[in-house]
Amino acid sequence: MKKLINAPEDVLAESLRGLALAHPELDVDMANRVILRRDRKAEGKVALLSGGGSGHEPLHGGFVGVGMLDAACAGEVFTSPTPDQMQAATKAIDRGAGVLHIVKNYTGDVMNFEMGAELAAMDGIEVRSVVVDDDVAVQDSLYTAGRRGVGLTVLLEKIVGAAAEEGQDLAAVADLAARVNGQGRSMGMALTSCTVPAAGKPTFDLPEDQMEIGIGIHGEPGRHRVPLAPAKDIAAQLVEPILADMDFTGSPAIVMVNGMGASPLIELYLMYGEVAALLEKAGVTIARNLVGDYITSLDMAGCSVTVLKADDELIRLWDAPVVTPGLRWGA
Amino acid sequence: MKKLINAPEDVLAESLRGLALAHPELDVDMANRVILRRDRKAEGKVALLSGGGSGHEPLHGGFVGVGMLDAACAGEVFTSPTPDQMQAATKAIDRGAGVLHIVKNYTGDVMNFEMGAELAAMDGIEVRSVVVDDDVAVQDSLYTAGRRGVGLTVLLEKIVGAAAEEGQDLAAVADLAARVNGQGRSMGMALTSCTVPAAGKPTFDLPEDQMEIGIGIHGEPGRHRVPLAPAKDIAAQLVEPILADMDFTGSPAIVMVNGMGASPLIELYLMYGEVAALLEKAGVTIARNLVGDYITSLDMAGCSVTVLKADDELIRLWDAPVVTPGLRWGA
Amino acid sequence: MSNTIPLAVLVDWLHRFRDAVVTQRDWLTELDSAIGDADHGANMARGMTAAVEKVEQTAPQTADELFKTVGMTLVSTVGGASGPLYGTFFLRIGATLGVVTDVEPSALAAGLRAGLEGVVARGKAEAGDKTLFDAIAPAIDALDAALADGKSAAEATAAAATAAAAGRDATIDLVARKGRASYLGERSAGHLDPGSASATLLFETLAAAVAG
Amino acid sequence: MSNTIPLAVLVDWLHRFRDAVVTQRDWLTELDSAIGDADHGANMARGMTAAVEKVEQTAPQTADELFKTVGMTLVSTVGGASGPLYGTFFLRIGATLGVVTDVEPSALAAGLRAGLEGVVARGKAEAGDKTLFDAIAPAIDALDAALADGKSAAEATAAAATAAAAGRDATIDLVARKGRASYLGERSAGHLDPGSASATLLFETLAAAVAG
Ligand SMILES: Nc1ncnc2c1ncn2[C@@H]1O[C@H](COP(=O)(O)OP(=O)(O)O)[C@@H](O)[C@H]1O
Ligand SMILES: Nc1ncnc2c1ncn2[C@@H]1O[C@H](COP(=O)(O)OP(=O)(O)O)[C@@H](O)[C@H]1O
Ligand SMILES: [Mg+2]
Ligand SMILES: [Mg+2]
Ligand SMILES: [Mg+2]
Ligand SMILES: [Mg+2]
Repeated sequence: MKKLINAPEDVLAESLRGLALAHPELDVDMANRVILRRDRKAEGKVALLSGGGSGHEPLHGGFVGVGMLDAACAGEVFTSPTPDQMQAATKAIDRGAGVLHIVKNYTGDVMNFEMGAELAAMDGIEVRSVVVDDDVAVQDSLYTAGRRGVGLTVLLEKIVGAAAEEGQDLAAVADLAARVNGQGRSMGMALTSCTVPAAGKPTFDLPEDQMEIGIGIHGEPGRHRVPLAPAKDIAAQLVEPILADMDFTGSPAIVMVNGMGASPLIELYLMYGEVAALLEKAGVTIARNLVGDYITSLDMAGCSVTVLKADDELIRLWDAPVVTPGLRWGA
Repeated sequence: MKKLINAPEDVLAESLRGLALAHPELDVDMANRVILRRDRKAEGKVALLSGGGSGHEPLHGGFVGVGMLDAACAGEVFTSPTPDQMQAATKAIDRGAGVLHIVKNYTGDVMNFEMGAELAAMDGIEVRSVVVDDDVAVQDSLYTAGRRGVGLTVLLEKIVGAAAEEGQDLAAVADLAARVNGQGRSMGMALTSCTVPAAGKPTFDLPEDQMEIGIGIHGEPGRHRVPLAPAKDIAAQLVEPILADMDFTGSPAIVMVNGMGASPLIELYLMYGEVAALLEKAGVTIARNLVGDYITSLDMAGCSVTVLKADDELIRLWDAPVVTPGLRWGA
Repeated sequence: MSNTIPLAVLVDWLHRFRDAVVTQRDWLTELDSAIGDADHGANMARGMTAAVEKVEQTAPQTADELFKTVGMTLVSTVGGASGPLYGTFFLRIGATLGVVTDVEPSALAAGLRAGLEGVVARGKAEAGDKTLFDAIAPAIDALDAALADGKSAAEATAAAATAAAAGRDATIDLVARKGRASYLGERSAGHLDPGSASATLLFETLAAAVAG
Repeated sequence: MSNTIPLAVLVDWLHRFRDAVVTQRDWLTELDSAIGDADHGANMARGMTAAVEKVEQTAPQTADELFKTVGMTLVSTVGGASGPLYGTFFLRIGATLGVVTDVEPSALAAGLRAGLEGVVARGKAEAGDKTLFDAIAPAIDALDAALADGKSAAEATAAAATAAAAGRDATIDLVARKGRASYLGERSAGHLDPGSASATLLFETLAAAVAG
């Protein structure tokens, strides 16, 4: 295992230390592993909390700041944070207008956030939750854990963060979150496995001539292992299931080509060219885009595509100022 | 070779296509492989041109925009662009106040930019050049090619870009560039080799238990191959030669911990924690920082450290607004 | 020979379970690498190490305190799916056993049953979903049956351990419908469920502790 | 037997050089991987392919046009260190030969010497710096000596090729002082310089073209 780390068990704490040193505009509660804005929101504003296992940076801690999250709870690598972290964070950011929990749909995240919300409710704080489940690689069914929450989380945190910043109330913010979740889809692929520090070796073996299609963000193997293919074909294998799942024509779309952590920008831009061409051919109008590492899977090489069916209102919220380590514009 | 590409010979053109699609605020001249601002500078303002081999993204194309570069020439992967690219770019961005060429110190880059400047001079454009040579891994000597230009290039393009944006004249801008170059030092290391697409296999073999110290940004082997070490030791091996080369105490410093392309942010923040601790112990006051992938070496895992001795003026220029795909704040 | 289980044995159980997940940490993680995210060993080792430490610090004097301490510590140190599930499991055991120091085997069985119900309430798992349910449920069924047959606590917990292991091994052929492995669909078949493996350690160490 | 070299032979030389760098592309890149950045093969193949294409399109009728076309194309398609160096080399050859169609061997030698001076003007390389200078300089010395000895063009260019190869091989032991390999310091010793390898191909193909 080749990593810029000391002991595997210290990765999270030491990375948070660096984040805190690098970003004085953030307030990192090292005991609770919660990243907060140093300048808290004004009284009466809805606060946004997200969080999840670590290893997906900049998600979520890198999206704390004006126009996006008020706090993020950092779990161990690929392990949901715990209810008491969520309770502490919820308490710290509540400004009397309630808190929205943004949860990615994984059994662990959902259960821990549920317990965290219960604890926060006992503290007298109104909590609403949205569970993001945008990954079309996973068959949705009442009898399973459902679809995973992946790339759409980034877009949702940005858009809903803008709504909360401009003073929309908890019901409106929660409804908006549910709406965004309903209108976005993602699909990911891996060229290589990632290596969980505590495990010390790659989660799966992937031969030189193979790739995994339909991976999530936790180094879990994908739905299919297929022969390595040119970027053009990879783009098709990601875009087609997204378009098959939802109709994205007739509205402006926000599109993200996201790197899994070890794929360089030169490749991500190349992929964006392929993805944009396919979407255009399918009649999808791209209004806004993101290309880069936004929701990663440690040191995995690969990428994911997210498409969100937007409208004037969502585009307006997308364009609103955001000042976070991971996403910044307009201020 | 596992990459998100089609044919190796098309990587550059196809990546530029994606960049152009992703950033409508940029104007990508596909024939000349020049990335320009869509909204050109006002008449009478000094223009900034940089460029170099590709594979270092976001450098340089990702630093084209308000407050930074006016244009960047993209060469083939790890190969300097050609004089006619520089001539075309220089011509396109000159607003009658002259053009500063920002060149990284590599034989190829220096020679091509020299020829490019000669051609631009024949077009009647006043050109000044700064050759960045900040890499302390390389012994400086009159008889050699001298030190490489690495991480400081990013900081220099930001600071000098701000000066050009606020209307300083060519002499002032060129002097500032020389001053910044004189006050910054860098050192890099690799956990893995990168793979040049056209070569199809890693440039060097690096066993699981070894790392290279003193690498540049072209996948060239480093000065020393040493046993793999914890982040704390790696930080010391990067910081010590920098501090040995220059005294950074007594002035505010701008520090960058830069990823080589395949090292995830969780590790870079961890490294920043180690680097900041070492610098603080040595009496260096960090005023500003950057942590992330800014000048990469394709899919190499590893990082570099850059320290720039600043002052109030340089900090003011650093804080000035910048709007580029790779660096953005204040607007 | 009294059949009641003294608090010290329950404490010993927790120590043994801690030792087991620490010792089997790499194996649990390897199982989780195949169909999950390669952290189950780290999660269980971190959680049980913290739980036993907390027990040593606070030295609980009753069964409800003991299991509440373990459950709360797991909830607050593990995260992931196993944190709330194992946490709830122990919290419910504590609540069911109440303020006692010696535990009747039938009371322990009732506590474990309540723990399982807590797991189901949290995670909605059913038999055959390829989760820790598939080891715990048959283990408790076997425990109940053995006690109903008049078997000793040692015999009954040994039977529970055997049933847990059988349930664990039966997860190999299953296609997961809950937890991370469900994302793999058909590809999840052919692999042992990591949670059922740690749950089997739970019953094996219970039997060992009771046997002394 | 006339000793002058017709333009067609010079064109043939460039074709042969193109073929050689395309065929030896992987080898040149491998040499550059060891002490450089793994692109010398790609650079030379891209440049000479474009240069020969341009020559075929424009069909230059004089030596100065021919070499100017090649030099300009190399400068504008190669980049890196080799683009300006080989580009300048050919541009100077063209300027020195002038508007001729048949070239005297001594004129060719003078042209090559001027090309080398251009390389030195651009890159400041000296003997022993471990660059393409270390193949080109001895080759031209050998060419001059052979012609002074009254050798034929074929014999003299063959001697030049042999000297280039010897110069190339002698770069192995050198510690680089110019170009990328210089960053490696002592670690650059023990490896053949890629530029001296392509330069040797240049003289080997010249000899082959002249020999017919
Ligand atoms: N809904 C559920 N009900 C019961 N057990 C579950 C459920 N989801 C997952 N599990 C169990 O949790 C185990 C995984 O635990 P762990 O790896 O620690 O958490 P995570 O899946 O969050 O990484 C699985 O092997 C499975 O036995
Ligand atoms: N200053 C110089 N003078 C002469 N030749 C040089 C000089 N610098 C480099 N070279 C030659 O260029 C070769 C490398 O060419 P190439 O790999 O195409 O360019 P780059 O080094 O820019 O990647 C070296 O092997 C060396 O022979
Ligand atoms: Mg997990
Ligand atoms: Mg090169
Ligand atoms: Mg797991
Ligand atoms: Mg090279």
